Amino acid sequence: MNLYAQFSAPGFLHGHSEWPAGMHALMGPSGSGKTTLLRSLAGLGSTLATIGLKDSIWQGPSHDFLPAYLRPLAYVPQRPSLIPFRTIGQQIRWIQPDSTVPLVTPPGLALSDFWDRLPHTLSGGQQQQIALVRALATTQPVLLLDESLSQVDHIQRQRIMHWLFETRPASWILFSTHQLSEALTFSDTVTIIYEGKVFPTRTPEDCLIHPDTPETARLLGYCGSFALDNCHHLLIHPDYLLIGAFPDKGEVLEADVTSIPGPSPLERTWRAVYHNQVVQWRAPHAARETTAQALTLLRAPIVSFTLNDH
Amino acid sequence: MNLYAQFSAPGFLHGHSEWPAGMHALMGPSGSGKTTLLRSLAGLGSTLATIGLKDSIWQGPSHDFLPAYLRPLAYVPQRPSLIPFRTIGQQIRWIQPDSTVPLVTPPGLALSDFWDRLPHTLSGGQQQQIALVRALATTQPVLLLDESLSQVDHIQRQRIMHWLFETRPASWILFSTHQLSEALTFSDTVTIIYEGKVFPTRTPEDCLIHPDTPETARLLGYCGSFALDNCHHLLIHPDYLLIGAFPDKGEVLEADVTSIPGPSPLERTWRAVYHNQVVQWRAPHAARETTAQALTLLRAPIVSFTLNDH
Amino acid sequence: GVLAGCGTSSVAPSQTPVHVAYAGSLQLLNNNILGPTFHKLTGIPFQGQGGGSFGIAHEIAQGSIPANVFESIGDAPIQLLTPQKTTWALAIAASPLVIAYNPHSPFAATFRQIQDGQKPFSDVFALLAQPGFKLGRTNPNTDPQGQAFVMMIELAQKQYHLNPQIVHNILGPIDSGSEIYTEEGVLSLLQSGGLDASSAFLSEAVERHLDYIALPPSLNFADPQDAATYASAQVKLTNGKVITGAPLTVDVTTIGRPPSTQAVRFITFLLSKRGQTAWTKNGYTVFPPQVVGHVSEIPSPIRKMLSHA
Amino acid sequence: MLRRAGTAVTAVVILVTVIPIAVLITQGAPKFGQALSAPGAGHALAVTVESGSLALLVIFILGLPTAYYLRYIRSPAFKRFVAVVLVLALLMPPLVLGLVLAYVLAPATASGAILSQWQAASNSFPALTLAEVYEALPYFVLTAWSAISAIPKAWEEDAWALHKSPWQTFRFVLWPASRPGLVTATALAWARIVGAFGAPVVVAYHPTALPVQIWITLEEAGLPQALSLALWLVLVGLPLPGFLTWRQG
Amino acid sequence: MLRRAGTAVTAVVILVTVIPIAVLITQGAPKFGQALSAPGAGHALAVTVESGSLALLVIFILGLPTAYYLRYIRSPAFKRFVAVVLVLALLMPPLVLGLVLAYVLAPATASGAILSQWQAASNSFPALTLAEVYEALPYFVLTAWSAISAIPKAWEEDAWALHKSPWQTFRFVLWPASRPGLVTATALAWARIVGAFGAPVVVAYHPTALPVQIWITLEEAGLPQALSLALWLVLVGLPLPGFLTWRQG
Ligand SMILES: [Mg+2]
Ligand SMILES: [Mg+2]
Ligand SMILES: [Mg+2]
Repeated sequence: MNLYAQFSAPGFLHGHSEWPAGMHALMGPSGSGKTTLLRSLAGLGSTLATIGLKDSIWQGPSHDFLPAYLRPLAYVPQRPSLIPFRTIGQQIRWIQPDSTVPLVTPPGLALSDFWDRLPHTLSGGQQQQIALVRALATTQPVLLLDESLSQVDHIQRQRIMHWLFETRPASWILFSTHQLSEALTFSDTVTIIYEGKVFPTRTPEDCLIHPDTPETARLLGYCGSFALDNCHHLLIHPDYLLIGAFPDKGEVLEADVTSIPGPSPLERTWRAVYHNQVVQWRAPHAARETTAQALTLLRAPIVSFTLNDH
Repeated sequence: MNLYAQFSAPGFLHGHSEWPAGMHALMGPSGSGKTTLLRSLAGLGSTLATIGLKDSIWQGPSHDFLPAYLRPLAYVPQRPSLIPFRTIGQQIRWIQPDSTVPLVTPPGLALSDFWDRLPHTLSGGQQQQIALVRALATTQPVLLLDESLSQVDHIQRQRIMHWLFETRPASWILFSTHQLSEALTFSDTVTIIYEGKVFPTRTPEDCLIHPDTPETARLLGYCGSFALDNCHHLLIHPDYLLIGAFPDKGEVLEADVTSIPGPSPLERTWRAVYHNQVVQWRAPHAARETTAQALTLLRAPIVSFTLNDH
Repeated sequence: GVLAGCGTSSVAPSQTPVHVAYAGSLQLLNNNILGPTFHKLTGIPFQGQGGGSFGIAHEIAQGSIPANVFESIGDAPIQLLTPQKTTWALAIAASPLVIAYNPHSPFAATFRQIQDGQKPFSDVFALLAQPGFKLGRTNPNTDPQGQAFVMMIELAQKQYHLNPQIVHNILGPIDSGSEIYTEEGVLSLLQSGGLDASSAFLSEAVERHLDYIALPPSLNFADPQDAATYASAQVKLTNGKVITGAPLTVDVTTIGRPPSTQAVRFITFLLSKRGQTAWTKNGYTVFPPQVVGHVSEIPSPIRKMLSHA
Repeated sequence: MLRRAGTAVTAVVILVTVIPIAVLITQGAPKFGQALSAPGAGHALAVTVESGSLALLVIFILGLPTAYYLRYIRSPAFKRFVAVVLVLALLMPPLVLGLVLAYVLAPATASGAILSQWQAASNSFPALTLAEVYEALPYFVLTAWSAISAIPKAWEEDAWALHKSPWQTFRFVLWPASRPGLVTATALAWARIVGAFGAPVVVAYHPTALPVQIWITLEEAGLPQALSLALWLVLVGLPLPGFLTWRQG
Repeated sequence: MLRRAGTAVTAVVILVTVIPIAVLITQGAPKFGQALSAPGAGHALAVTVESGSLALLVIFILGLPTAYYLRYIRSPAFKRFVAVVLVLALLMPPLVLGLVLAYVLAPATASGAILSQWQAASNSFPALTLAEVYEALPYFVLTAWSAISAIPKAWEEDAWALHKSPWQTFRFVLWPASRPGLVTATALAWARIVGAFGAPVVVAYHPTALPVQIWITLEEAGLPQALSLALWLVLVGLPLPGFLTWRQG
């Protein structure tokens, strides 16, 4: 069995999720309930949910509440969480007192540079990386990361996520993120949360192919839709389309496609008009043609909702 | 004259920068000094720097230190900064007591939903947005934003940055970010900071065309280089290249180009080999061809340093 | 090791101590002379406890002080303990009332002249009545000395035919006012320079090495032979009670019925020659013990000594 | 386990603390009504309330700015110096404080001379108030300082960087944040003030405040009357700290 | 401007606080050496140190778990109840506390009877220690509670969510975070203990602790000797809170 959670009224969250051993992304807009979910799992939230791992039930209506410190997990909150008056070394050694066991640390982080420093002397991103190291030092099987690299620079962030994904320092890694590519690249499954609703956990591919609602579709990078008829809409994803007609590559849509450079020097904004319906997206600046009469869709889910521009 | 800052030893930062009225991005790896710079400007940092706005000198070796609260600015720090025991409404009304003056708020934020709530009931991203609103309510000409939307979801973050860039609610907006596209899209100039060195402020275009060091090149998205001779290297940017030979579009490089899907379902990883030198990058999944014998570079700065893979 | 050495001795470590409660002014005499001497003579450890006479009496009545012997100034506090704790008392000594003065006061020179006899004694009252003179006395409501001082001024006015107004000029309101201090506080203020003069017992003045003006027997409330003179003065307390003048005797009694043997031993020691000498050496006048209350109830060892005396 | 031990110890503390209060109430209740009609008692109550309020005011005027000021002191040496001075003042037993104040108020000294010009230096309302201030001030400053310095510096900086002056920041951020600590400090100070006995009994027997009056009553009328008056003292003292701690919940 | 006013007021507070200390030192110094050789004085000093240490230990044993336990109480009603009980205890003037304790310890009561079985209920070392505990406990608990409840709950939760037990969290996070507040609480409690006079003078005249001995000395030998002994008291009391506050800087 798996790590699972079942939320019901009157809590803010509702829905049910289950995560097999692996690395799992949580996605959702700000305030949708990602932190609430992770805190519940950690034993710091509502006592209403039913939560358990394999055969052991951590909490539930007819079960005692297993306190946070007895759950086999480590949780890195979203806000700064290092102990302000302890040096980095002291905090890590506290978690893992046996100094003969080498610490599991992600690449690109010279722990020795920080060892004797107090948290407030570190940058926000450095503090977040140390908080991750400290959580890893628990060697618990479940690792919960709440936007825990949000202030780390892009290159190092990629490096750490990649390392987590490859080496799997914990059997279950759940991380929340606002970066789509991170969620899809470094996860076995993705759980989408929207306004308290926890959507079923699926593989990244599955998520992309079957977006449940307009909101989840937006989260997944879909930039608009073309109505085929009243209840069939073709979702457009900028990363799965080619400018021009390439029937061997996918479905060709006769649309009027134009582009202009910008908004950033790296990008080009595209605009496709199909039966008076407009979809806009951005793509890298370089393009073979900047206008076309057709669009080739490599993967275009047909859904029952429209994804109009706001 | 402009907003300017001059840093010198023994402070951590060194260098000199000047920002005309406008919106300016600060970029740099975690711990490079972005927060230190912004705090110095805000009057919360070292007294060693020389800082001023137009004709008024805020601090300098032969000048009194103008305290933070006398500088015409609002600063939103990186960490949560809402007052924990005051409701959102109280905090905003404190900053702007005249309730007849409408508040300047970015789109997509229903302030009334939060008005009577305490900060801890909000998600991290919501708190960050409120902190921005609170800073805007000061109506000061200088607005300093330190990664202040790092926990806001991508869509809303784009929306707010776009709104800031279009409406310019403050004459000077300086923001630090780890997102390259954000830095280049929503800024008049970009200031790069690396290990305490403040590089000259330049337009985003300029920055892209003249990366100063391997590190700044990486920050700007360059993914590798091909050596032309001992001291001339061609920098490769994934957003400025086309797969195949298109002499009318740019410089054609005879390279062996291959690709594989991944690492995320949205992406494809490309690999180009030129004279035994390898460069790798990622691009959207869709591609007309997945292999080629040439690469067309739309813009390829020739620099004196190499950008090898780590 | 905390309790060791607390009044016990090598003679009889297990002996029950005698617990003597006494008026605060009897502190030094009891603690430093009577107690140690008694212990040396009898092997009975001595425990002393001081406080305001009435306060101590109330506490004894309440049972919160485990006293065997009570030494009071005047017999009024002892009346509070009859008949539950005792039915008799012995007046055994008296300490003359004096006027202690501050040698650094602006009035000190005049005091010194009166002390040396260069000026007549009666001048002291005019001095006390001077505007701006800071006199300290104790509360007549709670302290026999405070009562005696008021009556002393009244008696002096009559004896020296002073202006009747002088009583008010010296004392102000009898039972309240800014002249009144605690027994502990009044001499401290005098010593610290806060007062020009203060009422005191001769014993206190001797112990603290104070400069003082001795009063004639007719005013010092220490001579039983002048009891009739003292009785001609009265003081009305705040609660309406009227106190008639009487010698400020040290009255002693045992506490508890029947009294403990240690208590009886201690009283007999007080009446012994060594005891009497100690009193005299410390500024007290000793006289043949006068019985207050039921003579028949006095334990026989004590009664025997009375008949010898 | 830890929690159960905590519950047990807390129960013991509450029990231990309640016993004397309960005894005071049961013993003081019978003569509670008459206690105030005894000569001097009503006046003593008024004196305590008046001098106590004034003393608390003085303590606020002196202690609050000091406690806040000390928050901004960076020099550890100066902080240590102030801490040790306050601890010395704290350690001064009230009776000794009274004796020392007797020196300070003596006309021979400058302070005493100045005070004498205007009113009697000892046994006067100012002397009583002064004694109360001295008994309570170190308790107030130490507790308030400790509470105020625990408030994160960042809260203030965040407000300054929003163009708010130190005074505005004080009112909106620092003051409410320090209120719980100040409530405790005020409760301690008020308790020291209304219970002040050692110093007033030496330098301010008159005007007689309640604690001294209780002692006088004890000597005059015995324990039951004294306990009734003591109950009055506790009840008179309670509203201020009671209200403050109650509001805080 | 604000800062200058703060400096001025702080200077006044330091001056006001230093005056009595200076007076005590100058007046107490001349007979400082002899003061301890007076009969009873040395013993009183030992009694104060011994009973005071024991009282402080009891206060730690009772007060620390209580202060921490109260941090976890959610019910505002219970918190208010405890706060008001502690404030009532705080308001009990020491002399009244002594009288009430005398009543509790009287052999007629259950507690007194039990205590008497083993040792004299009043005028004994346990009675002295008990009186000291009663004088200091509410000061300690209120100050410690106030300091401990100001520590962010998140610090603990973060540690629990790193698989650290409440006890481990207490030792590594909560204890060091509460130390500054506990130092203040300990300083206040220690000051109350070594200066305890009102309660001991009623229930524990013997064995005589220093404050009572000072009073006895005052009656026996007068002000200079008493002040010398008082200086001893202050010096004996200083090391503990002095060391604690010094370390903290
Ligand atoms: Mg968020
Ligand atoms: Mg969140
Ligand atoms: Mg930073």
